[in-house]
Amino acid sequence: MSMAFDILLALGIVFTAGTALGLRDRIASVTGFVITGLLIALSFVRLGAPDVALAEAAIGAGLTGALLLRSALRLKPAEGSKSPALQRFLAASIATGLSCALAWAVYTAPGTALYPALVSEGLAKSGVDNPVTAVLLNFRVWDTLLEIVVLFAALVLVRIIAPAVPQPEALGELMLPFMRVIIPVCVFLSGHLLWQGATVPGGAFQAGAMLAGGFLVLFMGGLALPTPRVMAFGKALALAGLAIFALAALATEALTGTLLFYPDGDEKIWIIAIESALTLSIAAMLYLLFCGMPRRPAK
Amino acid sequence: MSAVLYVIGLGLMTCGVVLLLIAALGVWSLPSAVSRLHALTKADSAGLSLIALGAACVNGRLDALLALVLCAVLVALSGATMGHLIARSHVSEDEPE
Amino acid sequence: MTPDFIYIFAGAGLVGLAMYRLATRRDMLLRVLALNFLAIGVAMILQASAFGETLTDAVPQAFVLTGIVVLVGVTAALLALAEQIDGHDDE
Amino acid sequence: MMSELSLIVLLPLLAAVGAAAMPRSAGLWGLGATVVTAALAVSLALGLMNGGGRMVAISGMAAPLGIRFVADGLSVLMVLMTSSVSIAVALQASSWGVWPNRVVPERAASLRAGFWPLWLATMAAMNALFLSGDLFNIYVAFEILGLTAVGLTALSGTPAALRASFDYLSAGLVGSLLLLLGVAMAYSAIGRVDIAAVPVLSDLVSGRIALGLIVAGLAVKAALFPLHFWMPAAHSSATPVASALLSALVVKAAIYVILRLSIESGDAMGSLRLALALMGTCAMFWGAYGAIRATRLKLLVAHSTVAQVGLIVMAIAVSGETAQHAGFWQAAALLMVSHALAKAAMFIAVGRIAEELGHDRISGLNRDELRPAAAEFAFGIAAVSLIGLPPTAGFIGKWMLIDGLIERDAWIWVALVLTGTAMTAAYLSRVVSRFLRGGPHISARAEQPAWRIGDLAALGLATVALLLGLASAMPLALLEVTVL
Repeated sequence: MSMAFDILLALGIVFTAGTALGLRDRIASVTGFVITGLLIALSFVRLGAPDVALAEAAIGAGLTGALLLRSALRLKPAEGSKSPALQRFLAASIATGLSCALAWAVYTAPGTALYPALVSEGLAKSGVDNPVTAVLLNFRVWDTLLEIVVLFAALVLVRIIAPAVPQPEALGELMLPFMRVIIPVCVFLSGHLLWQGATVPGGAFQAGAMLAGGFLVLFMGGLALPTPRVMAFGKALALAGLAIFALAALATEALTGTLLFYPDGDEKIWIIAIESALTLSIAAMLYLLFCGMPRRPAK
Repeated sequence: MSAVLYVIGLGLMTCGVVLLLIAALGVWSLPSAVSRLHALTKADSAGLSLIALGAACVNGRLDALLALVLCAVLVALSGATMGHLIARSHVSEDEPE
Repeated sequence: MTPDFIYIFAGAGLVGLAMYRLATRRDMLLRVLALNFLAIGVAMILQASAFGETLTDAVPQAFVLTGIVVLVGVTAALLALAEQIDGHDDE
Repeated sequence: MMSELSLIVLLPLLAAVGAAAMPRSAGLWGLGATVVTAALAVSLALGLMNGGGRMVAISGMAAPLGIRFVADGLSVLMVLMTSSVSIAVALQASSWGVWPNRVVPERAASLRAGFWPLWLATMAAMNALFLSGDLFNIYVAFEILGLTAVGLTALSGTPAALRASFDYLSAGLVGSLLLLLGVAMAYSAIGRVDIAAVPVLSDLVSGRIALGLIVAGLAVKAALFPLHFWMPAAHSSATPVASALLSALVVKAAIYVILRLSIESGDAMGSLRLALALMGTCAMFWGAYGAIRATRLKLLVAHSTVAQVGLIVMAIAVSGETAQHAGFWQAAALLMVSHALAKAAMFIAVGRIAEELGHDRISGLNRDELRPAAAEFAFGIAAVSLIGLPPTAGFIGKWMLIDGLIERDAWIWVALVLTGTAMTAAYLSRVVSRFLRGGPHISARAEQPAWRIGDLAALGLATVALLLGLASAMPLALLEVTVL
């Protein structure tokens, strides 16, 4: 019975993706993208990866959708005429050929599972019970450090290009009571997600994305407008996360002799400390990526 | 006891799904934007709360119940507010200047 | 047929759709959208190939999570560039 | 206590955060971090010469699951190449003002505030990439490089630069996703993604598909022939300092990974090698054709990068370890280093010439009322090194390449390498001949352009490229060092 659900979900994903890419109206295609993102998050749950489903829903569908919507309203629709029929037919046949070859290649790959044994063996002394958090923040924490550098590089790039700051128009008087309920719940849930990341699905990225969502609601409601003070605070918070992570890495090498090898016994303290710093800095980075970093901040 | 709870849960969830179907039909067929919003907000608040309550009954554990109730309340709240905001932007557009 | 094969085909379908749209449309927003679909299609393939009856392998989950966070950074940069390019056109 | 391996990546990273936090003193952060990183690179190389290759497991995790720093001869030579080019570029970039309290024109201040965080993050990412022994880690380092390189291109802010950066970022993203797809295929084929598993990977069919996808992604990022469409526009519209970094260093990261995969996979990748060799050859001809037709100096140098990338990738593809002959991949590594030094010197020199003349049209190069400046002299030496005339390191690289090919009596490839060299000489002599304007008609009152830091940087790099040929025993000895 569950296979019928999977087939239906897979067809739904491909169908909404096709419509999202095919529509002329930009807002509709961005909405199609968000819906596909949420369906893909559901498929990750079916594939037994709840952490990734949380991240895909919060970041992949939520924040990327907000970014796309902001730009869809401001970009001029290109007067792109339909490309010639022959080119479209050629592109379609090559694309279907490649994707079928890809599906066949992955389908026939032997797929020997090597990592689960290693992860479960190292899980005991990794300080956390959730294997994904153990991999992200202990076994392969070097990847996570470089990933935060990617967000830092994106931030510096957006600061150089300095696109115009989005101006939220007044949303009426209902926003204030709505924010009064949503913002505290959002902060509470983000902290809960961060803390439970050690044992059950959750963690720094999902919590950071939820906090960034809260900041965006404040921004829409007109409370967190990018004034110079807010931007300075946001930039300091964003840079502090990466600085703390790099200094913690050097500190672990000073204490234990190998880079990012947490001193025995208090791995959990190190991981929770790094994760909370990351949550705040990821939230600030995603807020700044949404609002752009103006050289001449909005009055 | 848990069998009765299970049946009630299933019943609630089917009602919720039926309500969602009707709302989807409404969104598809109703002409103007505001009337479509009417259908949408019903789906959000009523349909989803029924499904959440049904799932809570089927599941039976207390912490799952709390999480599902919180989820239903949040979706209902944001659904109503978004419906209001979209209606506000449509009304200001359609008003003859 | 365990669920992972179904989602491998869905992921490959997304990759195909994205490549088709990248090849045929020059509008910047749609190219960013197609790149996002391409990335999330690859993420689905990676996640589906990590599916196991008993437990899903944790390491590819970390890979996909890193890929999603990297993707939002690159998308924000692409959109900032697109807005600045459009902004210059009318000056 | 603190091994150079982790410091050489984390120090530029912390300096990048510092430079982003304090834009006014970004110059100080940048110069300090560049010098310290160069010192660390030299001490790492010396440690390697007498101590042998080193392998450090990060966060104490064993091979397949954990990531390892693999510091063998090739990666340390690449780190040395990066730090030597970075010193020259830091000198040139310090012309935008270093001391925080000195008032600097608004444009130079914004260039300085933008350049240093990007450049330090690029240096950290390149060092992390060269030293990393894990394919997914290399993918994340490539994402950083993609973003910072686009930042460097968009630094000049002109509409052409912005459009070129958008195409560069989307092409870079497609390349990275092909790389990620290759990593996903490698995972589904053998369940592990570290570079040590490449020999196992190259025996399986799906393993070969994975390697093919990875090399395809790298070809996009290295601007190899059919996939190079985004590169000339990006490299010619960026500021001279930025295009020096883009052409000399950022492109090298992708070529390094292709070289690493070719060494690890031995001769199992026959068909892929042939495809790479053909793409390299077409790149040589296409780049030379573009360079000969170029009207602007920057476009000529950018097209010459396409040609040189083609030559190096062809050298890598042809020089793999075949069963009966030991591989002569050292020639390709030496060609990479000499191209990096010469191309960076050339782009800095072009920047200086454009400053002096006010334009960079090739036709208007030989104006009468200007004596040849030091920058043109540096351009000449860099051209000699790029063509590969003795005694430059380029000559040693090409000599080893042709010697190995003759030993394997692959005469077609010898002919192709020689024609490539001839074409390089053709399009570079177009420019150098205009510099040597000949004595009599320079007017009496022609004044000598003043010396700038940029001339020093360009001359320094060009002479290092020249002297590296004479002292080529050192890099070759370094290349022999492998991890035991």
